[in-house]
Amino acid sequence: MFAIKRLNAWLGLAFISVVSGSALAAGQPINMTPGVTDISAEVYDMHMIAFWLCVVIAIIVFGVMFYSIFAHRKSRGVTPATFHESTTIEAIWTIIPFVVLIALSIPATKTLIDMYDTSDYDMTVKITGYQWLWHYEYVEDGVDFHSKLHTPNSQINNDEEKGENYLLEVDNELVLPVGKKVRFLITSNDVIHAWWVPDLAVKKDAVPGFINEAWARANEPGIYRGQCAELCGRHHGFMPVVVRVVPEAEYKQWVVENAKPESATEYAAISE
Amino acid sequence: MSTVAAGDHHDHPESPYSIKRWLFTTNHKDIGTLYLWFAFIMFLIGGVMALVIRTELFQPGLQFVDPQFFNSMTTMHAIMMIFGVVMPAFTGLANWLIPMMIGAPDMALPRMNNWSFWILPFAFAMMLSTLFMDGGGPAGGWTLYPPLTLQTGDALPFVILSMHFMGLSSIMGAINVVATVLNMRAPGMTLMKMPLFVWTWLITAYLLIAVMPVLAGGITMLLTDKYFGTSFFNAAGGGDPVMFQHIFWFFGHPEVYILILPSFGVVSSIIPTFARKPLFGYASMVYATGAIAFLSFIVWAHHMFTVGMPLAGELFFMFATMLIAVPTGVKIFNWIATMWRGAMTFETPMLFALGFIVMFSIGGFSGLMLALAPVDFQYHDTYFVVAHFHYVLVPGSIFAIIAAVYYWLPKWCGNMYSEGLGKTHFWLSTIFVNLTFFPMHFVGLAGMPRRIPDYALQFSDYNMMATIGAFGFGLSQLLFLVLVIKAIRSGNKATSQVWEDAEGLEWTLPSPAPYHSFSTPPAIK
Amino acid sequence: MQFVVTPNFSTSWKANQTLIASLAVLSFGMALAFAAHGLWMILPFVGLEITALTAGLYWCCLKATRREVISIDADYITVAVGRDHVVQTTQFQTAWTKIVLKPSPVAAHPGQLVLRSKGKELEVGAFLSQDERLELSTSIRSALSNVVYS
Amino acid sequence: MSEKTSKTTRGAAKLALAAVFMFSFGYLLVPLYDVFCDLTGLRFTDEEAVALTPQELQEDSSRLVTIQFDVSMNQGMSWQVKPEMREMKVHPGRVYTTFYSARNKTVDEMVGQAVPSVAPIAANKYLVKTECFCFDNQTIAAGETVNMPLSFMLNPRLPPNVNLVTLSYTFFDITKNVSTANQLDSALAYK
Repeated sequence: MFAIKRLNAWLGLAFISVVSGSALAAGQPINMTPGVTDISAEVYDMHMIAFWLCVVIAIIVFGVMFYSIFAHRKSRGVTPATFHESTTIEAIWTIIPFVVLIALSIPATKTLIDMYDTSDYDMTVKITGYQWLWHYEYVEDGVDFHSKLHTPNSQINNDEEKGENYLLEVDNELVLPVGKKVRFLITSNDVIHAWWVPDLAVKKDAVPGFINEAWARANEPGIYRGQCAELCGRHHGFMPVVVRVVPEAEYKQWVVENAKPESATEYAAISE
Repeated sequence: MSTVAAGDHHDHPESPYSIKRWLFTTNHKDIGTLYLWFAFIMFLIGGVMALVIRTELFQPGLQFVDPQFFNSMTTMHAIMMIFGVVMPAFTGLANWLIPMMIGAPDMALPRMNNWSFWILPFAFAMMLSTLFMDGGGPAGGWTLYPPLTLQTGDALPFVILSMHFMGLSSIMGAINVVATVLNMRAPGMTLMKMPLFVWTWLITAYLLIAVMPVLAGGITMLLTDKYFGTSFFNAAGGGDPVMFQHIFWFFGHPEVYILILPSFGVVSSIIPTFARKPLFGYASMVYATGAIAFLSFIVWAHHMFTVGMPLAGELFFMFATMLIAVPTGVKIFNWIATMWRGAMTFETPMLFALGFIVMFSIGGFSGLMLALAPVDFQYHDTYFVVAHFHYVLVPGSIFAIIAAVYYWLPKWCGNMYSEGLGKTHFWLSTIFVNLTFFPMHFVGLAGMPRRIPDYALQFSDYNMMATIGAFGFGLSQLLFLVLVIKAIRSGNKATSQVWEDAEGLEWTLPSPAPYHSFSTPPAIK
Repeated sequence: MQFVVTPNFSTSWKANQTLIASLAVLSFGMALAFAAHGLWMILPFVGLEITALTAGLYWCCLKATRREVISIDADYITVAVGRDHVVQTTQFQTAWTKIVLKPSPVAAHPGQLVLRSKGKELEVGAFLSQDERLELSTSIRSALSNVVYS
Repeated sequence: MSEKTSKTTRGAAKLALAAVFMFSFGYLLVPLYDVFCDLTGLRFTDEEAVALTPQELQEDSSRLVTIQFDVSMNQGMSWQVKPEMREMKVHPGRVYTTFYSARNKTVDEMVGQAVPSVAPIAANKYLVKTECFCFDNQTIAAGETVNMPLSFMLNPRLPPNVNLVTLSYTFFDITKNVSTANQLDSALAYK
């Protein structure tokens, strides 16, 4: 009996160290990216506000609870009180959360309205999800291509050392000009997929027979990686999205190199 | 006209341990026991599936299973845990406790009670058998979104039929609870005097009856779309695949409250006992439960923020979802106010109830974050969501069920469990459950989608942690099994009161509780 | 001497009807809304379910209004069983009748309370709890012992 | 004993009756719903919802909205379809006509069904198609090219912040469904 008691005390300690330790142990990313668009920065800020709000509430609520656990335990010889309701205090802790929620929903509403505003765009890219790759079509610039996983099978099957961008690399990257408002039209050829690039804060479902809209304006050149975010079958985990944002001149050059002559360009994405 | 066995719930079992007793029993305690053991067995099977998932995710790269089988495991794990573990476990608790708590001799519809249990093993046998079929088991996620689900092979009709059976079973259980609570309360047991467990279950039963036909209709339409040429969810014929998601989540969101409301009832019973103080704000607890149930009907589309809804829709569902935090907060505050200035002791049920409050709140916090539609675009379908719903379901519902078992076990079997082992079980479970699910917040925020068998290298450390935690949590539950069996077979005899100062009619019965419980004081003139 | 034995019934059929109505309005409302979008297949399931709920609650109420009236006089013990009207009557000669509390074959299982006369048995108060059964048996026994035979 | 048996039979009959009743009630709900709709007029489709009053037909020549035409092929659909024009600038309240051309590249006759979708979602109910190849399925012989007309109008009530509307068609291959349906029809017609 004594041994079990001691064991339990140790387990309690271990719990605390595991929780605090696990957050610090690994040097890998543990938070959302602020991204490279104005919207993604707003989203990140809102995420952090919500997070810290939760932390503050947690400290207050659990603080009271743990104080109570410490101070009002029977082994200290306390006699229990008998109160069991108080309309005032119950009204207070109904109203305060309500007010906090309203405060939280105001910036959220503002950002959401911005996300839905696709007007004044500079260019359109139509994205079509396939099992299991993406097809991109630059509507105005007449470029279109498929983009699929470029990681070799030998890496996936552990026969070879995994590369730095394991599972997040594609054969043809989506090239976009920096600072331009790009409108995405998203649909699917077969099942539902979702096109997601965390750095652009864009995630939208690709639904067969329906067209969805989203937009992004990247502020910095760079390579931004994402993945399909809706279960779409066997290789759902193997259809990454890679976006390369380049200066406008470089983008124009890229279009010239990759545009197909008008006669060969079909507006329709032709399924293979 | 010799003997007349008038009450139909009065079949006398031939012998206490025959198989016939368990097959034909109409006694609420037997059926409660069957439900609880069934739930535990399913918990082990569903747990093994979770371990298959975690094993594959231990390291990046494909190591053990085929991606299709992996998807099948995620799908089945969810269905098993929801319909096979949490719901039957709560129905089992309802069977055991509701009659004892309201002073009824048995459930109102004892024969239906028997059917509603015995449907389950068949339903799950059918579900599991699909793993051996051509094309494998269902692999489109438990949400069954078309068109992906329609790519399932021969398994589809079997899966849908088995889900119909699960739904049928829970509807029958719910009708039984409603009938019992409404009609069989002892004199003086008014609605506002019922223990909160009974209240939460009554509301849960109401939700179940309201939404189960929606699921039934939805999955039947999937079936006709695949085999009978209808186009409910097929755009080519004028249908809309997104409508299935609306149907599914119209069922699915109330369903998640079905999975948590009875836990609120359990915790509301345990905290006052070990704080030696009456529950704070009984009435507001009842109203909060009602409010949560009501809100659960108008928030479903928050599961589908990325699907492409009109702006007004997104805003409506965002506000409605955030509102849920208010009644949920009221509940947490009430529990803490119950503890405040009490005289607390920390027996195992109390530890699990305290663990519930803290960790369920963590799940609630991430839920509040998920409610913010623009931010949800970043969270949706990532491990952040996985962390969120596991926090409310594992250290939420499952901890509450375990707490309930510890709390009422002495009443059920007449023996005390080993307190030391119980506490060990608590600490091991708590450590490992956090080790499993806390890192999932990190990988989710860092960009790891859910339902993938392989992942990029920056997610590897936390996945490894989660896998270790999952194995630890799974093994800790075997300790629970040992402990329960030990308590049933031996252990110190429990008094009828069991816990000092526990309130409720069930504690006035002897331990173990007699086969038919209670007084329905008759009108004898 | 008369005993009216009845099960406990905590609500009324009316209250049950209210609950059914509230669920029916909710469920049919939802199903109709879906049907308006062409997804009519939820409707039949709602119909089936509300029917089942009604049937279950109705049966419960029926069962709960059952009555057993045990009348004892110097010549006969009459047990009348029924709901609104008597469905079944059994008579025993008072002088030859005993009230017996039979123990259950299974531990912790309630026994049966029977009136036994010349090898005939009739169970009464099957829906009672063990405590009440005991109480009823004591009352009947004392009633029987107080009978003044003519 | 015989009394008991007849009682059991009657009980079983009652149960069977109840089951029949439940089933037929459930089954009847669907036609009953139709009656309900006819009586209350509550059922509406998208077309009816935006039925135009004569006043709305007034052209709003002060406003120009860009309409973008797009097309996708669903799984297994191997037609080559393209809109005549990628985009048009239109005045709300006026009917415009354009067409899509479709070529069946295969060696078999195929039946296709075009399904329209509009972005942004808010514009969906304001885009009125007066004539569209999506109203019916389209049969195209092997190797043939056909021009499919489309007449549409934007409802002048289109929210003022919408100045770009994308009309996207997805083509589905329904050859198989149609032939199955035809077979069924002819099989039934014989009887």
